[in-house]
Amino acid sequence: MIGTMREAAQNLQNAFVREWKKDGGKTVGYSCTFIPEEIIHAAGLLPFRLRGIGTTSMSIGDSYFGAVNCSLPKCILQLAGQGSYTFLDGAIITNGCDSMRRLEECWRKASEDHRGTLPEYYEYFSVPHKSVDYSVEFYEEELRNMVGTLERHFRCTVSEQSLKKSISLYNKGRTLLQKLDELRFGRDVPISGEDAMAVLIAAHAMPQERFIEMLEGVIEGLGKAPSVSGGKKRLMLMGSASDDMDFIHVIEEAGAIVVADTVCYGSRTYSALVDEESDPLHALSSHYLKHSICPRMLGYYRTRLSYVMDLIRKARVDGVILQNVRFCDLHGSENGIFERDLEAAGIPCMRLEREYGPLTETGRISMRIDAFMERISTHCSSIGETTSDAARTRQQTI
Amino acid sequence: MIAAGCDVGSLTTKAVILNNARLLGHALVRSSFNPEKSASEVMEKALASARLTMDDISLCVGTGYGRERIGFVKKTVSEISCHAKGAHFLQPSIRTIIDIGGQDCKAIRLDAKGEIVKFITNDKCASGTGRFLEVMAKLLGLELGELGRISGQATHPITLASTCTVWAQAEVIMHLNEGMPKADLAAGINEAMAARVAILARSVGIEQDVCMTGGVAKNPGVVEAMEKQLGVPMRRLRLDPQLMGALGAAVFARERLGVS
Amino acid sequence: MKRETREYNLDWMLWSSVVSGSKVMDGTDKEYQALLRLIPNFRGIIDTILRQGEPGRLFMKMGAEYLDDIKAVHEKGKKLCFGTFVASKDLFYAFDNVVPAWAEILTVFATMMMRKGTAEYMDYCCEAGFTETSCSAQRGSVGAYLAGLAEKPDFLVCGAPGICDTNANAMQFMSEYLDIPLFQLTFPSNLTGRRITDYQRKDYRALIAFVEEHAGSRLDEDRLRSVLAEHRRQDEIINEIFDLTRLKPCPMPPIFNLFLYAGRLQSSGRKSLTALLESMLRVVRENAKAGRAGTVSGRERARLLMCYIDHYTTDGRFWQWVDSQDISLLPTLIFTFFNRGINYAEERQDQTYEIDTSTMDAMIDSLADINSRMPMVKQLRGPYDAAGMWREDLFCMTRLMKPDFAVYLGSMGCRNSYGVNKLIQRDAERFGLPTLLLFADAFDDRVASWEFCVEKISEFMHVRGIVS
Amino acid sequence: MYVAGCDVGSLSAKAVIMKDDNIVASHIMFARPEPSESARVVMEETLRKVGLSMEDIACCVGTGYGRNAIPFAQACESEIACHGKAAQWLKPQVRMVIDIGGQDAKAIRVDETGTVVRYAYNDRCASGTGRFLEVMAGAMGIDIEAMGDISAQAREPVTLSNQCVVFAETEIISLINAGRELPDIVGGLHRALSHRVASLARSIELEGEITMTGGVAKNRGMFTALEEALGVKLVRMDTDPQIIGAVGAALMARQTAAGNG
Ligand SMILES: Nc1ncnc2c1ncn2[C@@H]1O[C@H](COP(=O)(O)OP(=O)(O)O)[C@@H](O)[C@H]1O
Ligand SMILES: Nc1ncnc2c1ncn2[C@@H]1O[C@H](COP(=O)(O)OP(=O)(O)O)[C@@H](O)[C@H]1O
Ligand code: SF4
Ligand code: SF4
Ligand code: SF4
Repeated sequence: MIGTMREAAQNLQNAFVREWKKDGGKTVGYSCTFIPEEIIHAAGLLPFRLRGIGTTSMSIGDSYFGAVNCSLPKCILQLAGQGSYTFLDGAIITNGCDSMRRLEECWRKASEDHRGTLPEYYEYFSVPHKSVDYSVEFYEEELRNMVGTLERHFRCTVSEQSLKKSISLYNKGRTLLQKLDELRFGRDVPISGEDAMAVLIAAHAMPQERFIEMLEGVIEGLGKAPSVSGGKKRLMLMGSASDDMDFIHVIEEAGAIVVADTVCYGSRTYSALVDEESDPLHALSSHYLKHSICPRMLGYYRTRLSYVMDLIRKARVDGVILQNVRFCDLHGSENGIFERDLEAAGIPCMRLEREYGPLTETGRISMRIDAFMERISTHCSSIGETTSDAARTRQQTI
Repeated sequence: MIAAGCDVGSLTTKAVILNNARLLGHALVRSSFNPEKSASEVMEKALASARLTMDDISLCVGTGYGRERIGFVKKTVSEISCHAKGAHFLQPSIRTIIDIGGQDCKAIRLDAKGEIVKFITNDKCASGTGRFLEVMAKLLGLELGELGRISGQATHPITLASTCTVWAQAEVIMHLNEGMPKADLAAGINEAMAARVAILARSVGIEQDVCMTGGVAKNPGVVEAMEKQLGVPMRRLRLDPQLMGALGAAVFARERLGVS
Repeated sequence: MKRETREYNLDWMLWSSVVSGSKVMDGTDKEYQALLRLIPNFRGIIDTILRQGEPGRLFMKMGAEYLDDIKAVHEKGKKLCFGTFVASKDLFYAFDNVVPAWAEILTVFATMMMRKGTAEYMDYCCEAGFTETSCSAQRGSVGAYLAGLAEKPDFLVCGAPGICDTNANAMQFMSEYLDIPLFQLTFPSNLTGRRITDYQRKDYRALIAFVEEHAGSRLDEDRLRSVLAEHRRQDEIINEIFDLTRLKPCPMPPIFNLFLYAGRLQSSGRKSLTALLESMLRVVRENAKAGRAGTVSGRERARLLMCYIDHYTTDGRFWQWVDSQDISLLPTLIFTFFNRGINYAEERQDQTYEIDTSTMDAMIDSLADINSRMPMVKQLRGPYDAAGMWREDLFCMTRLMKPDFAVYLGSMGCRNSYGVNKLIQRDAERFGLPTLLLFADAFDDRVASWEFCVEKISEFMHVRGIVS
Repeated sequence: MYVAGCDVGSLSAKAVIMKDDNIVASHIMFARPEPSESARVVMEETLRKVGLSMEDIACCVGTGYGRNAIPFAQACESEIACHGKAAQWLKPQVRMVIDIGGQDAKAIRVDETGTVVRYAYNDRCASGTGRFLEVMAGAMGIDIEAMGDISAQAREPVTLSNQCVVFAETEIISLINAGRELPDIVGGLHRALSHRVASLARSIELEGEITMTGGVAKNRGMFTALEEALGVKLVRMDTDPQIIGAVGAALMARQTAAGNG
C-alpha cells in the first residue's frame, strides 16, 4: 500500500490522476495550503497540490523568474512551460509567499511563448496575512468568489450540503493522519520518515476517498509492523516546503529517523479539524486562517513556537533540522529565531540551506547531517533539561 | 595500540598516526580524482615516516569528502567533528574553530568538554573558501605560502568589489595591470577572505579561545586579517592546522580503541 | 561587526553628520570648502545637495530635524516607533509623543554617508541569524538596531505583509530578537473596490488602537487635522512640480527626486517639508520659464525613468553622474503617492486618495487611503499587470513624461520585483520604452560597484541609440 | 581601403582586417595581462599575415572588455553592438545572436540592418559563461577543444545541481568518483550551461533565426545543446565565431572611414 502511495508521491501524473482523468474527471491544481481543497472537491473536481518534482532544467523557469527567486515556483513554472501540467483543467494561485504569487504572472506570460500550457480555469485569490474577524470575513468572501468562478467555469453547483460533505470527508482524512502521527510519536516507530512523507504527499495528489481507504489499510498494517526506530536519533524537519523523499532518505541514512515535521507538503494541514457545525465557508475561512503554522501569517511567531515545542515533546524529538530553500524569506528568517529559541530550550538544531529540485548535492548535505548526528549523540540532550550549554554560552558570546 | 586518521579532502589528503597522545607520523598529499588512491598513498607516506606498516595500525578512522571510499577504514566521522576533536585534543581551551578548507568553510563552537555546541558551514559560493586564495595566488604568480607572507608588506591594501571568485580574478588582473604592488593585492585578497568568513564565524558566536584550522590557517595574512576582523587573537596550534581533521580522526580511533 | 563600528550609534552618527552638513552652508564659501574637507566620506553627496542652494539647505535642515527627534527621542520623553517606509508618517506626527523612524530612510542616509555604506550592519543581521538573502534596504539599518547601536524602539509598525515578505520578515525578526511589540498592517491584492477599502480602514483602526496603547496617549483630533491639512498643501505643490516635469527639457534638477520622496517619506505633514517643497517649486518654475533643464548645464541629452528605485551607494554618486551626463531624471516610478489631482492619475481618479478633514472618522479613512497607496504598497500588492499595479503605472508615466529609456534597479532581496521584472521589461519594450535591467543592489555596492552600473547604463544608452 | 577591428576579451584577443566586403586576415591569441599589449601583439600578427602595416589601415575600431586600452583604435564600440552587427552582416537572416565568451554571456536581438533592438547579459556570477567550461575541462584534465567531441558520445548526460563554478567542480569530481562516464559528464555540463543561456535568450523573447558567436560557439557540443535547449535549429557561422566581435568592430571601422572620406 505504501508502495502505491510512493508511486503517487513520486510522479506528477500518477496512476490515480490518470484514472480520474480517464473517467472524464477534471483536475484543479493549487499552489498553497491556504486554499481549501474542500471547495474544489465539493465542485466535483480533483484538487491537486502543485509541485515541482523531476525537473532537469530551469531554462523556462529562469527566463521569467529572476535570479533571486526561490526554486520551488521556478520548478513548477518549468514543468508548466514544458507541458507537464497539461493534465490540469484549472489552477489556483494565491499570495502564499512573494515568489509563489509571482508564479501567477510568470505562468500566464510563459503560456504566451509555450502555447497551450495554461489551464483554462486560471485564478488568483488573495489570502489575508492575519487572522482577525475582518480578515476571516474577507477571506470568506474570496472563497465565495472561488465557488462562483468554479461553478461558472465547470458548470457545476457547489451546495452547502456538498461543502459540508467534503468538509467531513477531509476531516476524516485529517483524523487518520493524526492517527499516523501517534504511531510515529511512539517509542517504537513502525514507519520511516521517508515513507511517512510519501503518505503525506499522496494526501494531496489523489482523490481523498481513495486516500482515506488506503491510509486506513496502512495504519492497520503499521499497528502490527515491527519498529524501524531502534537506536536511532529522532529528528524533526522544519522550514521550507519539502516534498523530496530523497532528502529524507539522505537524512535517515545517517542513522536517524524523521518522526515529525512542520513543512509544507508534510504535516502542515491536519493539526486541527474544520468546524462541521457552522456555515461551511465561514468555517473554512476561519480554519485556514487560524490553524496554519506557515510564517506567511506574520506576527504569530509565538503561537508557532508553542505549537512546535508541543510537537517536539509529543514526538520525543532529539534534534531539529531547520532547512530552507535558498531565497525563501519566510522560513529563512524564521529559522533564525527558531534556532535561538529551540537551542535555548535545549533542543539541538541545525540550519541547512538547499535548493528545491532534484537532489544532487547529497555529499554536502550528508556531511552536515553526519556532523549533526555526531553532535546530538554526544550531547545526549533530553527535552526535560532546561538550560543547555547553548543557552548559557549565548550570554557570553560576542 | 596505534591509531590512525585519514582525511580525504577536496584538495588535499592527510593522514596522522598516533600512539596514545604521541604523534608517530603524518603526511599530506594532493587529492587525486580517485579518493581510494589518494588515501592509500598518503597512508603509505605516513606509515613510512613512522616506520610502521599497515598491520601495526589497530584502527583507522576516515573523514573528509571522500571518507566513504577509503578501503582500510572501519569507521567514518564527519570533518566537523574531527576538526573539533583534533583542536580540542591539542588545546583544550579552544571554544571556537574556524576551519577553511579548499571547498568550504566552517565555524564550530565547542563546550569545555570539547563537544560541539553549534556549527555553521558555508555552501553558497566559492568565495570564502581556500580555492579563492589558490586562484588568486596563481594569478599573482605566487606560491600559496607567499600569499600570506607578502601581505605583511602591504601599505595600501586594495578593496575587492566582487564576491565571485571568477570576477574578483578579473578585478585583480586589472589592478595588476595598473602596476599595483603585489603585496597590496595580496593583503586585499586576504582581507576579503577574512571579511567573508568572519560573518560566518560571528553567527556561530565567537567565544575565546579561537583557532583556525584547515589549509588556509597556514596563511598568516588571513589569520591576521581574521584577528583584526573579529577583534580576538587566534590561538596558534602546535601542529600543522591542515592536519587537524586527520588528527581528530586519529583521536576518534584511539578513543574507539578504549585508550583514554 | 568590527569593534570600531560598535563604538558609535548609528542614529547618533547620522544625526551628527546631517546636522553638521546642514550647517556648512551657513558660513562663507571658504568656510564651506574647508568644512567639506573635514567630511571626506560624504563630501560628494553633501556638495551635490547643497549646490542646489536653498532647497538643498532646507533638505538638510529637514533631515537634521528628523534625525534629532530620533536620536534624542527618549531624552525628550517620547516613544520611538520603528517601521518600514510603506507605512505613512502622518498618523505618528499627530501624536505629540511619538517619533517615527523608518528603516529604509536610515539605510539610505547611512548608505550615502558612510565610507563603507552599511555593509557591517547588513552582515550583522546574518550574524544574528537573520537570512542574508533578504532586502538590503532593511538590513542596512536593522542590523544596527539588532546590535543595540541605536535608541531602542518602543514599538514597531510594519506595512509590508502582503506587499513584501522580506520586508515584513525583517520587522518580525527584529520584534522577536529585541522583544518589541509589533503591529502589521496588511493589504489585499487589489487596490480599489468597497471590500478592499473596508478592509484597509478596519485594519488601520486596529493600528491606531495599537499605537495608542503603546504610546500611552490618544490620537489628538486637532493635531491630526493640522497634519493632514499640511499634507494636502504639500500635495498641491507636488502636483505643480510634477506637471512641470513633463516639459522638455525637464526643469527639475535630478536630485530633487530624492528630496521629493525622502521628504514625503520622512516628514509628510510637517512644516519643514512644506518649506522645502515651496522652495523647490520656485526653482523648477524659474527653470521652466527660462526653458532650461534642471541639470547644472541646463541641457537635456536624454530623459531617464528609474522604473523601480534609485541608486544610493558610493556617496550617492548616482545623482551627480546623471546630472553630469545631462540626463534628466523623471520622477522615480515607485515613489509616486497618488494623491487626488496628480497628473499621472488623470484618468484613474479611483486609484487616488483624497484628504477629508471634516470628522475624525473621515480623517482616519483618509489616512487608511493614503497608506494603501504608499510606494510599493500600491504597485506591488497584486499581479504586476492588474489595474493600478506596476505595469499600468509605468505606462501612464511613460505616456505622460516621455522618458527615452527606463532602468530597473532594486535590491537582491527583492523577490517581488525580480519575480516580474523580466516580464515588465518585455512589456515596456513592446510599448516602445527601451528598458535596462541592472543586476545590482541599490544599497549594497558589494553586489556590483557603482562603476559597473555606470558602465552598463552608458553602454545601454549607446547601443540602443538613446544618445549618439 | 583596409579597415581593422580589434577585440580584446577577457580570455582572448582577436583582430580582423577587412578590405571592401572581405575579411583578408584574422588572428586569435590568449590575452596578455596588459590589454594594450594584447591589442598590439594581436594586431601585429594579423598585419603580418597580409604583409601590411598599421599605416595601411584607414580606421580601426576596438571592442571587448579591454577596448578602452587599445592604443591604435580610433573609436570603441561595445561588444553587443559588434556581435550583433557582424552576425547579421554575415548571415542576413539572423535576428538573434547568442554570444558566449569567457567572462559573460549575452543574448542580442538585431533588426534587418544589424542594429541592436534588445539585449540581455548574464547576472554577476561566472557560472553562465565560457569560463565555466574551462574550469570544468581543467578539473577533468581534458582539452577545451575536445569537449565537443567527447560530449557527442554521451548517452545519459548527468544533471548538475550546482551553479557555482567552483562547487560544480566538486560535483564533477564526485561524479567521476561515482564512476560516471566522461562523455555523460561533459554532456551534462553542456546541458547545464545551455539551459542557463537559453533562459537568458528567452527572457528577451526568441525571434527569427538565431546564431551563436563567441569562443564557446566553437564547441559543437554546446552548439547542439543550445539547439536542444531552445528547441530550434541555429544558424551556423562559416566564419570562426570567436572573431565575430572583431569583425563587427571592423565593420564599424568601415562605416567610420566611409563617413570620414
Ligand atoms: N602552505 C600554505 N600556505 C597557505 N595556504 C595554504 C597552504 N597550503 C594550503 N593552503 C590553503 O588551504 C587550502 C586547502 O585546505 P585543506 O584543508 O587541505 O582543504 P580540504 O580539506 O578541502 O582538502 C587551499 O585551498 C589553500 O588555500
Ligand atoms: N577551440 C575551442 N573549442 C571550444 N571552446 C573554445 C575554444 N576556444 C575557446 N573556447 C571557449 O571560449 C571561451 C572564450 O571565448 P572568447 O569569446 O574568446 O571570450 P572573450 O571574448 O571573453 O575573451 C573559453 O572560455 C572557452 O570556453
Ligand atoms: S510555505 Fe506557506 S505560503 Fe508557502 S506554499 Fe506553504 S503554506 Fe503556502
Ligand atoms: S525593494 Fe523589494 S524586497 Fe525591498 S522592500 Fe521593496 S519590494 Fe521588498
Ligand atoms: S559568484 Fe562565482 S564563486 Fe560565487 S557562485 Fe557564482 S561562480 Fe561561484
